[in-house]
Amino acid sequence: MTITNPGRKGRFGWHMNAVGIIGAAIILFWMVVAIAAPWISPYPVGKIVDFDYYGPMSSQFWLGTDYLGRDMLSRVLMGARYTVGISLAAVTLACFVGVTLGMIAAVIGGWFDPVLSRFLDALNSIPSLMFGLVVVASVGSSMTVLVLTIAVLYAPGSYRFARALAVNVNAMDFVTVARARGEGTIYTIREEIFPNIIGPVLADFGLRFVFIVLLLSGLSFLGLGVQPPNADWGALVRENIGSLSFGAPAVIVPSIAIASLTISVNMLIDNLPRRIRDRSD
Amino acid sequence: MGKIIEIRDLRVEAKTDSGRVVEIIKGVDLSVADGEIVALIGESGSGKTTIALTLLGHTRPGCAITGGEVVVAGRDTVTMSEAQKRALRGTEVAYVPQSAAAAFNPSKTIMDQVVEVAKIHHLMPLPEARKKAVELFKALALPEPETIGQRYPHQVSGGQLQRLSAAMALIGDPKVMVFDEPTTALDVTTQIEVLRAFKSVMRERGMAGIYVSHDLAVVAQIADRIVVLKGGEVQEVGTAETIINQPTHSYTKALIEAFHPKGRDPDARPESAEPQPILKVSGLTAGYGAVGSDGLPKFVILKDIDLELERGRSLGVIGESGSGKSTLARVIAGLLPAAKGSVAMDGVSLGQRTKDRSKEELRKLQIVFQLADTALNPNKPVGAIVARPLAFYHGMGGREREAEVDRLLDMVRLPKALRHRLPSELSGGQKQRINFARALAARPELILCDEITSALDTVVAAAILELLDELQRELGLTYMFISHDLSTVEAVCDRVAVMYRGEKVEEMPTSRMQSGAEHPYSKLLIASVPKLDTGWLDGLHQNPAISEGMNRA
Amino acid sequence: MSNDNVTNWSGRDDRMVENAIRRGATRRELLQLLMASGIGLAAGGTIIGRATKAFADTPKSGGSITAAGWSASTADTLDPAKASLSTDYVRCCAFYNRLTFLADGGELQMELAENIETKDAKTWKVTLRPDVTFHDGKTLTTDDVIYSMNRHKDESVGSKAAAMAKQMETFRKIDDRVMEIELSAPNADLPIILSLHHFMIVADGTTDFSKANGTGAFKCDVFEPGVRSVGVKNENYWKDQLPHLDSFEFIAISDEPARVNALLSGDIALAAPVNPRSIRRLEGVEGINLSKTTSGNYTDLNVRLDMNPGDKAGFVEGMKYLINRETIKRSVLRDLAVIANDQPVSPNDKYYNKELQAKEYDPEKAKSLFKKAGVLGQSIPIITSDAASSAVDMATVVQQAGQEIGMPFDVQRVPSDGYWSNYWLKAPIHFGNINPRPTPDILFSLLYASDAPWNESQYKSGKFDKMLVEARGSLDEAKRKSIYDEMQVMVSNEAGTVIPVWMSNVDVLSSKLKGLKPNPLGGMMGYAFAEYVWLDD
Amino acid sequence: MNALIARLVAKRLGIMLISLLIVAFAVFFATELLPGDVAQILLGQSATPEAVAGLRKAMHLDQPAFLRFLYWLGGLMTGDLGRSYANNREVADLIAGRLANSLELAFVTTLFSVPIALTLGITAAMFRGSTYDRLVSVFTVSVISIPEFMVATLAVLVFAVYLKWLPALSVANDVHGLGELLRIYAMPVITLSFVVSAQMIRMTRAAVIDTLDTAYVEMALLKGASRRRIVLKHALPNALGPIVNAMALSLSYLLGGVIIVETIFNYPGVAKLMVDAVSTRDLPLIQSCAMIFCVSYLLLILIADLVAIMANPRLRNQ
Repeated sequence: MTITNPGRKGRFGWHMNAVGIIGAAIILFWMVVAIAAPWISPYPVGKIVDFDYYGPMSSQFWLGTDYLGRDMLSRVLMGARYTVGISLAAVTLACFVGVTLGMIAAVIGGWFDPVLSRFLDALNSIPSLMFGLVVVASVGSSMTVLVLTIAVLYAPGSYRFARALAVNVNAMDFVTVARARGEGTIYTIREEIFPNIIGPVLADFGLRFVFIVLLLSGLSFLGLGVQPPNADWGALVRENIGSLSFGAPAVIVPSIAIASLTISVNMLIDNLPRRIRDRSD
Repeated sequence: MGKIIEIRDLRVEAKTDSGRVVEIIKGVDLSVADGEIVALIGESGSGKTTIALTLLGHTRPGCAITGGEVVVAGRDTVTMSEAQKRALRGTEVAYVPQSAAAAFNPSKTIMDQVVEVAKIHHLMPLPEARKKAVELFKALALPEPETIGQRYPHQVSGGQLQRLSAAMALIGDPKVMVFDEPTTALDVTTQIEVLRAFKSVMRERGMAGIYVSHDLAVVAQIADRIVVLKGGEVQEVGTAETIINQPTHSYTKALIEAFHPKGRDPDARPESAEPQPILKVSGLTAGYGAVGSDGLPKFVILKDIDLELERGRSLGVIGESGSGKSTLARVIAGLLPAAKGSVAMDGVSLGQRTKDRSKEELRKLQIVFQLADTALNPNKPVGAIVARPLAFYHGMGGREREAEVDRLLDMVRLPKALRHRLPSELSGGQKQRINFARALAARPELILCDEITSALDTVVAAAILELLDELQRELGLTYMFISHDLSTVEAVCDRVAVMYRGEKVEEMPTSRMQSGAEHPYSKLLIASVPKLDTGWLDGLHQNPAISEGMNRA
Repeated sequence: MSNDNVTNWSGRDDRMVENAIRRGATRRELLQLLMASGIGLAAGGTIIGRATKAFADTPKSGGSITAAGWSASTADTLDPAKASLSTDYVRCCAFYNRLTFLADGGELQMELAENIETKDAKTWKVTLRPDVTFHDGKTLTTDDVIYSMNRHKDESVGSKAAAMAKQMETFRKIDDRVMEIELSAPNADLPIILSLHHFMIVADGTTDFSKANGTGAFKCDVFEPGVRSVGVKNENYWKDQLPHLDSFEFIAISDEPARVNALLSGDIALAAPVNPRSIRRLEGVEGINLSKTTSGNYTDLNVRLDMNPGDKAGFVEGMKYLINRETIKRSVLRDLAVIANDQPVSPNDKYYNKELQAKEYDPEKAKSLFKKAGVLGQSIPIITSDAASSAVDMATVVQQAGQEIGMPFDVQRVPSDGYWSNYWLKAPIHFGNINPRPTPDILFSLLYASDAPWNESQYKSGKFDKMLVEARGSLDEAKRKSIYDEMQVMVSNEAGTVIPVWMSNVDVLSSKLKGLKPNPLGGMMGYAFAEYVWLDD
Repeated sequence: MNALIARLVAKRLGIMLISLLIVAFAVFFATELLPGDVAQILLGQSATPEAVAGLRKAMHLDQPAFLRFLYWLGGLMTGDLGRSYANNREVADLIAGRLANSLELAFVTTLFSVPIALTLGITAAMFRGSTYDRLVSVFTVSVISIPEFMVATLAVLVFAVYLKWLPALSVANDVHGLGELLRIYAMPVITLSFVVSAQMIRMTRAAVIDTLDTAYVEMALLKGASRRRIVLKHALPNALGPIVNAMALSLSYLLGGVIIVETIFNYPGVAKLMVDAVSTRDLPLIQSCAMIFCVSYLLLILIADLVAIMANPRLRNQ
């Protein structure tokens, strides 16, 4: 039974529950941190400020110090730039490419669809960390390389997802009507398909973002990543992991930072407003 | 005679997606005597299914009973515990669902599902249950009753499944049967068999039943009493006879009114000025799948179709599901290339696909789809939807386009204010009007209407048909009207073509439909449409068209 | 052996040694060849006495241990000629023997050779020990030695020591126990060269190295490249009472915390080496000892004098003032280091110039020097890599100091993989890592002479070259000392190499493991621990 | 039925071959791009140019890349994976032991994680919206959100270093008895299970919930079936397709994706072998490892499809 619900708030279905709001708030917090980091960091990120290492939390160093005696607070704040920035850039690129190709494949069909699908499937079968290792071994590690590599790794998944959605939408009568009207592929994709898959695509974007944050920390763990003295959170965990046994904040804090970001993205996705979550309702 | 069912002041609330609580059943009273069949009739959203489900102590997710009682065989299902409800279901009250195709688990055999009630409630040993099931299959006139149970749901037809679902309900010897629109999804010819089977079984066993439907004619055949519902409230109660012949409530009257089409006087139209037909389909063969060596696709849906359509006239294309009538529309619209044959408009042969046709050709021929829900992009406001063809075909922009959108909305009798709404905020009838307005925006000459009223409630559909009729007169449009519903076709078409298994078996003027059909399938199809007459079903066996047609099928 | 007529070690030979062991991987794992430096043993906070105590303990026979190095790969080999990683050396030392070896304190001792003699340092007579048998029962003869040596000269073998073996022109068999080696030119250090791990003796005719057939203390039981090697006691070993262990397993754990964890959990008895920053976890832990060796090993920051910005007067000097040696020593190396003064001769060397002070950290002076060079404020790239140990952290220390005076260095960390061939010596500013050399002559001819193969900063000085030749030819100890003193000053002030500290090597072991003595050849007792250690309950 | 499956398998195998070819081609030329010459790396810097040239010739490195690719492909067709550049041993020999280790680990992890994931996913779906469901979802979200090296390192610290219950390294040699086997595999298996099960739990729950929303499940409810029966007999068989697919995707991670776990527990599997091969530019080995990952991925997907077909009578009886 359908219940039509007038009223603008209900109409757009933007209502979100508390968990979703908390998730969004934490994400927003890290975004702000990423942008504001250079201005709010108490110390330069590479400066050795304490002769002790793996220092505890103190009024001077709120989050303790790392293995060289650098201020962890500053390093985590700056790390947000890299973790959030690289992941965001990579996921945006991956999803843009994947979704565009996915929609094109769904709409055009013919030989283009199976050929592209097979090719991307094959690409998908290469383990991502391996691929990262080979790339970094051959061209070195820089922000651009990381972003591109990760985007290449995640575009096939995004493609697969978007294609499946687009195939469903493509079968809808309004797309048929557009086709009968004589509309071109670009119009069909942009105006008829895309608005109807944007919700799930956004959710997928978020999930992929989480995977990329984790992949990035995995790559950092294996020694690839941003240039010193900067470090993304994964690299912070790695370089300080020796202090895990005595629970120094140097390793705990970046771990919590990673977890807080990924968990809140998950929280947000799981509690997205209905309007975004539903495919096309 | 005791009352097997007593519903008193039932109230049900539902929570909308945005969290708002709406009362959808507003204090309904209802009773069913032993051995009586009561029909709940009303349009979608009237609460008929919700009421029926409370008899089984069930509410759909998001709904909750907030007041009243539902006494079935002396016990109130509202206050029952989960375990008590489980014990009730299948044994005291059984349910026959709307779409048996969906209600059968695709991964289990039919027999497993039919005897499941016996298994769950430990009513009898399994072999005995199977034996009983086979007897029920026989009673319900199912073919191969001994072996049909071994099949999987997808291996039997829709009508058979619907009867099998009745068997599934009857196996526990319930005191009450709840039928939830059990024949809505079926073709008319199939509907008859199912209705007959239901009726005879119910009569034989003297069971009480609730029959939920939106179709008054169907209900008239099977129900003793009819309850008319609207907006969660009872509008009128009476015997089937009274409701049909002497409705008192205005809504009931409208329902019955909608059932009697005004009929169409072919001579009221001006004679076609042009000798040339606007659309000429010749030798059309089409289908899906890979094209074989013979130049034919793997699955041939249309075989050698010839059609002509005169300007300003309407042609109805009727047939049951799978007859190929929708495919015909798609081929004409250029959405599916034909394997053989041609489609010509105004004497000019049209390209196979939309991309082979000129914008002008595309503009002149518009198609309107069955489900307005899927035919409108849910993410675009109405104004944008209607405006697109204006921009696309006529290059209109700015204020001119706005004004034209307003004019089109007005033309389909919708308020201008609607232009900012999204499709999901409109009612079914409104959506279908927008759907039509979009086609009109192209300023077409020929509109292909593919089952455009099938998903609508009777009253709403009647209004749409009226609108189409008016527009045709005003704008001189030509319609090709595809439908499985004969009364719809009768209402708006001048001629009617009957499709059967991909072939056009007959074409005739609408006025001759009832009497002049010659092909046995046409006869069967026409005779199978239920009449608003309580004796229609019982009198059917005397109708030669039915028996002859049945034998053929 | 006649040690009295030792000729000067030629820089060319040393270059070959170094070249032989220098490959694309991290320096830390490489053999610390011919080290002449101070050795210390630190353990569990209480320290020092343990080494001597170890001597006092009576070895016990039996038991088996697992030890872990830090790197293994599918390129692991049982072929001594191809040995390149610490794991290879450990295996070679356990399964084979050399003619000679360097014992604790750098003292040369005979192993398979009973005696090595020469009159002119050109023709050498080698007498083998009698009654040495291979694992397969065959008796050791000069044929085996000649075969082993000739393999290095066979290009298809791909020996790492090929260049060094080249000077051994001919091998003459006198009888089964006596042979002669004829060099192309006199070299008094042949016995030291023969102690290289690559010159392990294999049986005549061996071509299949999937199993090891040597004369060593252990027989090879399992060999899985990149995974593990297991040796079982050679009951017929020719050395008395050795080995003590019944068997040993050697694996590699490349992940530093994992290596430390494995030691702490008791999975392994010896982990080598560990990073200074892990020391805090290990210090004071019951049952864990640390073995520390401070040597002439250093990581240096190289500024090429022939390229921008090193060619600008004042830039290099500025860098030398900008590098905070104290911070590097304390924060980066956790005091497992000694402050150095920008020249390669270690404080333990008798030629070390004690007068030459390391430059103090003085950012203001650096700033004015950079200003003078006209580079202040320019973003200058510094190439660093994990390939040179602690180079990345040192780079960040320099970068930070630069930032504070408005000198934005662009630190670029590049992969370890291929660092030595692609960046080292080539980039305008980069890091290097140099292992100890026994004499200033070698160090200078290898690293600072105008034609030095590894002239890291492209330092060119005619005066310096002349002084080098003069010192090499001089027998006057005092004069040599004064020349070397001056050369150290020249390198310290003029060359583009910034040498901040001397670094220590730390092995960690279970306190149950006894008999591990520091060895100048490197950690894990010069990779030969398996033969000498024992388990004490 | 058998004809259908045979046709599907044949089709998939064909696709697999094409995919393998694409991957082989991509990997070959990606490796070509790696800086550093194999011969040079093998011989070290002291190598004379003649020696390098000789070795290059011996290894066919002097021939055009495409020709070498064809050689390698030809070898593959005849079942010859070639010889490792790094140590001149048969690639097949090198891989065999490592692959066995990897498969063992993957197998034990599968045995452990699949039942747990299924149980948690199904029960969470059964009690949708309950506290239990929320707990499971919090658990899966946390597990998805924590990097696996954290899980692994913490596990080592707790179980090996402090409690000393389990070994810090997982060396699968000389295993005596089931107890020891369990001890050795415990930590890597737990770590990997964390990683792979979260996604499986989510997908299982979603798939079951999808089928719980169908008309036939409502029908079962209206027949008086218990919740248990509804989920196990009606929902689950129909959710099997997507569940198995999700499992295949998760499990495909267990061969190539476990590099971090292999590193931390020093477990000698194929992933580490491939990393080694990359650093030594050991092309035949890299290629073969890539092939193995690709084949295992495609095989898992194939199996998933077959299971989905077997579970669905509509497909099965077509």
